[in-house]
Amino acid sequence: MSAGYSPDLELHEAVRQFLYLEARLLDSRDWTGWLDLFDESASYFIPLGGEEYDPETGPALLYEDKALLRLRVTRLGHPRAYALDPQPVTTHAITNVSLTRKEPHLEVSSLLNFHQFRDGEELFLTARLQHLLAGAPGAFKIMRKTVFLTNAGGWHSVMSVPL
Amino acid sequence: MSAGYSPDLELHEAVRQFLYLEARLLDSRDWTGWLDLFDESASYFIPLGGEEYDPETGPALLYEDKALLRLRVTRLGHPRAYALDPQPVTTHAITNVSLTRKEPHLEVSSLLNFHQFRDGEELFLTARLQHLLAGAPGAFKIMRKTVFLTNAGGWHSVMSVPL
Amino acid sequence: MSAGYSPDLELHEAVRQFLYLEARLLDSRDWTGWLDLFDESASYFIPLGGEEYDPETGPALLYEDKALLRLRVTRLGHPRAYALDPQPVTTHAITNVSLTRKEPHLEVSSLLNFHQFRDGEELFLTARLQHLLAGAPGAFKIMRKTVFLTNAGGWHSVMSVPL
Amino acid sequence: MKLSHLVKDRKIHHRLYSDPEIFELEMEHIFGRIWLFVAHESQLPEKGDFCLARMGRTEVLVVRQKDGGIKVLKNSCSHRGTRLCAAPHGHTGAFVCPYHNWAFNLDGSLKALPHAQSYDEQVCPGAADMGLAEIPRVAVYRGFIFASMAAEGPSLDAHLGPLAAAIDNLVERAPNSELTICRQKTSLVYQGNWKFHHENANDTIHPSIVHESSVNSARTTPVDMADFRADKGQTKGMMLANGLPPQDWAKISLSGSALGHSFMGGFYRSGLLSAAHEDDVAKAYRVALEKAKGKQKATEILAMDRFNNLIWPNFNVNAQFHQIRVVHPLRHNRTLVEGYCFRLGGAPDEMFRRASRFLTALVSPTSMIFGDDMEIFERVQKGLGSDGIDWLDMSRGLGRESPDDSTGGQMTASETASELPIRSQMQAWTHYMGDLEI
Amino acid sequence: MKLSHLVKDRKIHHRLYSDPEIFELEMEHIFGRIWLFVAHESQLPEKGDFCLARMGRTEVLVVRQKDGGIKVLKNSCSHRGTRLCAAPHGHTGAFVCPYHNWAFNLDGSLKALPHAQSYDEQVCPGAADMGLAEIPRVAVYRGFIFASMAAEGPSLDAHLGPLAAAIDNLVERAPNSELTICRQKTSLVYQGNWKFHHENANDTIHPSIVHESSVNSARTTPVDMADFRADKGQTKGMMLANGLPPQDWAKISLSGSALGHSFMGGFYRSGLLSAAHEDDVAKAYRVALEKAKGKQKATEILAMDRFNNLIWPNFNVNAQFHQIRVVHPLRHNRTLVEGYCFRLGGAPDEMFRRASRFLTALVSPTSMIFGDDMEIFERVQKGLGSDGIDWLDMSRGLGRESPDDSTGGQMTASETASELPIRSQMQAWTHYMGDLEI
Amino acid sequence: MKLSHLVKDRKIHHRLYSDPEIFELEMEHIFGRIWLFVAHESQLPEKGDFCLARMGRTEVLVVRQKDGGIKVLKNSCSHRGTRLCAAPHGHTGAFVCPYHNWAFNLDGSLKALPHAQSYDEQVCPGAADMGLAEIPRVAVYRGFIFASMAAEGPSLDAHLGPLAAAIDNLVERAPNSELTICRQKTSLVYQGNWKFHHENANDTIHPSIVHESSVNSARTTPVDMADFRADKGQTKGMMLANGLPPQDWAKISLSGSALGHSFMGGFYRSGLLSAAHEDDVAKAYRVALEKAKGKQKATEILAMDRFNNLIWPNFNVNAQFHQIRVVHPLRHNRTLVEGYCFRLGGAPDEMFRRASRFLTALVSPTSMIFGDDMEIFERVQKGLGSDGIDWLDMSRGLGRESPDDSTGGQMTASETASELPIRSQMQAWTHYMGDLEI
Ligand code: FES
Ligand code: FES
Ligand code: FES
Ligand SMILES: [Fe+3]
Ligand SMILES: [Fe+3]
Ligand SMILES: [Fe+3]
Repeated sequence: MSAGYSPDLELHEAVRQFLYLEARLLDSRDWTGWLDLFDESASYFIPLGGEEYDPETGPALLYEDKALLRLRVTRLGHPRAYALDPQPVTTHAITNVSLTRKEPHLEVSSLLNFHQFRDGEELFLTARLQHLLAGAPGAFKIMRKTVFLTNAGGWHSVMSVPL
Repeated sequence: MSAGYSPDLELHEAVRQFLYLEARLLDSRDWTGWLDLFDESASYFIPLGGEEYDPETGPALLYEDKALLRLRVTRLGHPRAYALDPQPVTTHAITNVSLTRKEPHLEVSSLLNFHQFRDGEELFLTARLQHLLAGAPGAFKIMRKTVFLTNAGGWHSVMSVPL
Repeated sequence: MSAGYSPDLELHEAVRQFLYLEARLLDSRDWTGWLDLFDESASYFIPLGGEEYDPETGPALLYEDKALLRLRVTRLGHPRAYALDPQPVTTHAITNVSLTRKEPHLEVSSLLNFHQFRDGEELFLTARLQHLLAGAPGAFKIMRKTVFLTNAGGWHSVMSVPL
Repeated sequence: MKLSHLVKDRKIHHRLYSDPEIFELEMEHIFGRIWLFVAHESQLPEKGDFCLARMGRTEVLVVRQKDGGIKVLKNSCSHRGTRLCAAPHGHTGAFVCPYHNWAFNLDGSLKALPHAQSYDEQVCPGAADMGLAEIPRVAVYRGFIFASMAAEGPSLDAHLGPLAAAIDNLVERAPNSELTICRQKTSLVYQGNWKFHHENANDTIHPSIVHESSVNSARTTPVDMADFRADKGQTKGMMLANGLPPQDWAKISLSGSALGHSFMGGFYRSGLLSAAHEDDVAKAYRVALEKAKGKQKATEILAMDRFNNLIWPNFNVNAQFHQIRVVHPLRHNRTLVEGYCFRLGGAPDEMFRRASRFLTALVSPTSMIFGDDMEIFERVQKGLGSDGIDWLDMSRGLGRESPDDSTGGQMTASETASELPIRSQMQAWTHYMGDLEI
Repeated sequence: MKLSHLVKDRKIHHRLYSDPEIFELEMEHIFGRIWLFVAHESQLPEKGDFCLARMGRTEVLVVRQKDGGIKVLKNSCSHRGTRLCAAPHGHTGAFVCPYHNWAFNLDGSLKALPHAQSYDEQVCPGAADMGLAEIPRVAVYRGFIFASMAAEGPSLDAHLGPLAAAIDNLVERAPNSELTICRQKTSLVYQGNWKFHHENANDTIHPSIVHESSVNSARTTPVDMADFRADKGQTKGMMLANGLPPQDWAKISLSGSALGHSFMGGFYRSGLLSAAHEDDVAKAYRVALEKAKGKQKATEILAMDRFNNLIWPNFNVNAQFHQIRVVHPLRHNRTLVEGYCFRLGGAPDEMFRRASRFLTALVSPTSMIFGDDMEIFERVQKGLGSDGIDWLDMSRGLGRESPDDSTGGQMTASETASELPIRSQMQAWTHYMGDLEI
Repeated sequence: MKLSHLVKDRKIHHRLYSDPEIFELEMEHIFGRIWLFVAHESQLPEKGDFCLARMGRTEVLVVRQKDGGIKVLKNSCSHRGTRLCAAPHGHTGAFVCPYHNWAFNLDGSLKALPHAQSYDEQVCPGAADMGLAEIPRVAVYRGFIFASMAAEGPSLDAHLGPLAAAIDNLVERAPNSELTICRQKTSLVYQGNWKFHHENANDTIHPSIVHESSVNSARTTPVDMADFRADKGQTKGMMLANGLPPQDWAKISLSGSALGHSFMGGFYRSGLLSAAHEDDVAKAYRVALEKAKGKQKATEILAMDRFNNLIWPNFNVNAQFHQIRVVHPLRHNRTLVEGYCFRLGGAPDEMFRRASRFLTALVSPTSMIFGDDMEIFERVQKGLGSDGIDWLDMSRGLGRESPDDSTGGQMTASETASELPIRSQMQAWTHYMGDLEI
């Protein structure tokens, strides 16, 4: 039945496992492990509002290069980062992973169901994620990550843990 | 270790990608693209209440053939469909995809975690989906889709976006 | 592109399908079918509070061997188990499945998004699951299952359906 | 201030919709007194059959008695108040409380209790005051069961008045005059006041505006009529029907009474659902009806062409399409609408399929039609907010009413796309609420 | 109306459970006055140790002082009210506010503040009124720390009365008379009034009914006793125990006092947990106890066979199985139940494992037993609704009480499966609340 | 009791933050009377342009009129109150209600309605009282549109007083004196009282404490300055700036007025954002400004080094970095903070990028800085609870004020890290609220 259709199964699995690894690093609060997944030239963008726009042309929920992410990661682990005390417990559930080749890179689309519990309060967010990956299976690096929040155009409470 | 167990990996991947495609079409509000996934003889059924029954024997949350879906899709894109103004932003997260051959078709079971944001209000629904697929990987058509909502027996607010 | 990286694709698929099977048995209230997935020496543990600890050293949300699970399963099907009347309808959505060999077993990490509807009330829980599996694809048995609830350190309402 | 000051000839104060305190008073003085539909007899064919129902915010059991009668009992154990039944319907010889096994007879009296020897004579089987609380008045009109929490008040017949004809017509549409309600019901919640539903249901201006998207979609989508396998084009017909031109909408007659009831004339002018149209199924049905009732009577029955028959405060009979709706207030800004359809005894099966499809297409949460009404109700509630506007206007067609001959002058009629039905509802509201102080 | 009108000899008005206004008064006049358990000394072994606790809806810090004493302080900075600590427990030399670094000594007095030079003399280290608010009364009974928000009132000893014996027994069950509380606690929330918990805990009619599903499952599931590796069959024994026949339940003695306290006799008649049964572990433990306390004393200690010792309004001591529960009112229809277990100093480790398994099996949100109690509490709250029944009945066994000799007549006893414990609770409730007007 | 009793010289009663009833009064007597910022003119360049805005809890339309003027109208149809627009902004010739197509002119007057012939003369195009409710007073100060729900009261100029200079400075920073607001705004909700925002914004003690984690992260993370490609190190500079030593924070001047307004001096002492620092972009911008305004004027403009200019009750102008914030009360314990940035007409594009990055880094829900302020606000609300402390202290620097020369003595200044701004806010609060009874 499958004749004539041959997805690169190993690549699909490798990409899935890479996204699961990223999720696991975040959920286990291994912030520097997470940072290491990003290429030195990477950018991380969470657009604001419901419309699409270039991050260079307006404010964002978050728009950072790796240098800024380094600062962010230091703070995430800082003992006096109040918004992380008590520590949030999270799950980053990744689904709907699909790939498009954008030579020499790989564009990966997926969905995120994010759940956080902290100090008695829950936060549930969903988003479509877009990862631009470089490198080969087992050695992927994130070139660009964009998080299209479902409620990007709504009101937000503080979001401490990266999505 | 895997000896003696050989799932058709390509078929599994193809089916997953097909369901992700359906989800993506809905989330990007490509209503006609979504409609095209359905066979001309397809039916789409969302049962009401907690018990199983034949859609021909009672009312439903939704029970439509492709002709009715055509009308529905036109309205989804109509500028004066109030329930879609402002437009809902959604994620259809698909998990637990598993297959059973029902020659000549394929019966696919999956779970849906649906999240919607619209005009400041959120809606979270889950369901078990059952797709009956015809055709080969890369060219599947939906013959029948049934959405078993977790809260089928409860109260519902308006559900504008197909599940 | 996938050179140098060769996950055991069939094993991954087999494990995923096994977890989906477990989920489906729970969601269809086939309690004894679910029980049969556990090895005779299995344990099932849901830790309490935010910290890690050995189940032998303190109370838990749940800590049972197969004998106790047998009692539990009988009660789950008992007509006078009030907390299951009316019956809960659930989805156990499994994502982020990844494997580590712990010879002779397989350690599987995954995420659970659990949704329950019962008598007009909804319950949404997430957790990281850890399964220790024995046996070969198609014939896995659960040796140990641990459920790390995201809100393990919070307040809980009654949890009737196994996670 | 007296509440009557909040309703004028042509204006309604926004607090009737936005004030939780007024809502509490409505629950007590309207839903706590008036006749409310609780069940249809076909839900309780046998002795010991019961089903749950809502009266305002109170949950009750509707129970078929041993003598064939019906009682309505609060669903709360007389020992400690425990909710007795959670299942929506069932059959039993007694209601047994899950907490301490107190058992109650079908009539609500205490039947048995464990450790009875530990009680004095005030608590024993049959003891006065130890049974389930009984709703004081229950009456059945042609299979439709109504109950009232008030021990005294107008009879059900007096309350239904000329609207009884709508129920009559629904019943008589069954060749053997027997209706069976279908258990699958729709349950739609909107974030708005309960009164919006009835105010909208007989508002003949809104359909061509609010439903423009479905009218237009039905008009413009090229679908071969033969392709509508599931419903033979019925849904398309329903969508199209709302698109009547303004001058035709203005001709749809509207009638209202001081009791708050109202109805509108039918507006399905073509297609499967129009009274004029007759396909094979409709014909087979008509023949069955004529056979059962005689040709002249059958013709009269089928000739009654009305859409929503609104029985105040929360019941809606659509006799022609074998549907009812019940509107349950939940909070001042939250309402549940339940929709049911009926099987007509002696009619072709296909007639029931049509009623099922009708309910699905119109009142389901996924409805392409009702979804827009719901959205409007929520926009009205949002727009009213706490101080959006002071007074709502209901003056359309004011002063152009005339006695409604079809009801022997018991109602007032209008053919001017009038807000007469709303004014009728407000008249009833004032009757029940006007003298209260706030 | 005086609240005393809502409680009669044999009846309780539903508003005690369904009225938010009465709940507010309870928070002020019961939880704002009475002695409440806040912590066990083993949570605070060292100077500077502290833990969070709840008194009604107020969050407090329980702090081991430099002099070894204990103070209870509100967890709110005196500058702008900022919540000081979020961690459930910790060790510190001072409490430092996260907002402006005001530092407070362990006794709550202001220790230091930045930019002190910008303040006048009213705000400076040690200034009166600038420290953390101190709960006026704290008292420790054999390691159990209680606090009262009222500056005056009966002493803790007077409040505990004969129930002190339950705490004594729990302490003495440790061969070295030292208890260590286990940090892992269960936290179970139900959608019902807080009073349901204590009303149910010593209700000897409900177990065989409410817990039928677990009794029956334990009885009928064929499991070899040797297969219970995790708990040696303890949980199965607990499940079976509720299935005593009615005549045996009726023989379980019940005692209640005007202070609201009550206890019931043990009902574990066989299996691992029964007082009669002694396996290797129980034997090793008995030997250790006899060695530490002497044979006669040890026998007396082990002979005290009581299940729930309910200290009104919200504390429960199960001495025999080394458990306590604390019941926290959250809203009139929402309650938190915390469950803890203890390690007995000088006893075999296995004894603690048993206490852990006991807590897991009984009070966890997944409990096969307590889950059904919780479901019942929620059904009671739903059934009461706003008007399910007017009065709840508590007359079972009324008039059959006699003085309880085991407490030297300080309490009243009954052996008739009586609702005496509930009547005791209502007596105390009326004492604290009866004179208030509503 | 008069509300003035809840505010003393040095103390604020906790009910100002924890009491929903006081919140309702604030909505009526502060947000229902005072001038509130609703939009910037650049949002409405053309006739028929409109945008949504909030005034307290009321949703309004800000509309550019045909004559170029601006009106503010309630977003609620005059027929039944339906919310007219849901889109945040748009362009139209008329507002058409979705329910019955009543159309309203840009000035709110009724333009047309269907079935007009069914109405009497009281309801017709142009009829008095049938238009959209108009907010009685609207005034524009240099492009900033303010509105007041009170028909009478001080003029906008009188209200802004010396704070007008902050708006002036923001406008004049554009070489061509034209500002364009950016549509992408941040919308951050915290679970705390609205007053916390302004009380915190000019509190010069908190930054080095609350923001220690970001100060410290910026200090210790080894990143090459050249690696900050996205913002050239601006965010790092912002993070570092809060880490000024206490003695330097004490020197930051603070000014407050009886109207509730206040501002603080700038505190960016080094790096990209400091007034002293000038890189290529800043230089190109300065040159453009000098070219447009002359060298001396440009120097004066750039020399105004202030951070938060707080216009009571809910507006914040950060002229130097081209930002504003609007604080919207939602409930007594819930607040929305909107953040906007501006494009300076005639300045290099890169200046807008910097303003965008500034907003992203400071006021976004993911902000490494503001996230800690928000967390503090929520801890204050939690700590206050219902009875955490009775009185909040605001006495820091009390009695050390002097007239503020920079405002010609219209304001009072302090250089002692004073809580003067909070006392100013409370002075204004008492002015609006003090005479009310509770
Ligand atoms: S509450 Fe119903 S029997 Fe006791
Ligand atoms: S609020 Fe605690 S130090 Fe200021
Ligand atoms: S409500 Fe606006 S036109 Fe009727
Ligand atoms: Fe409609
Ligand atoms: Fe129990
Ligand atoms: Fe700050």
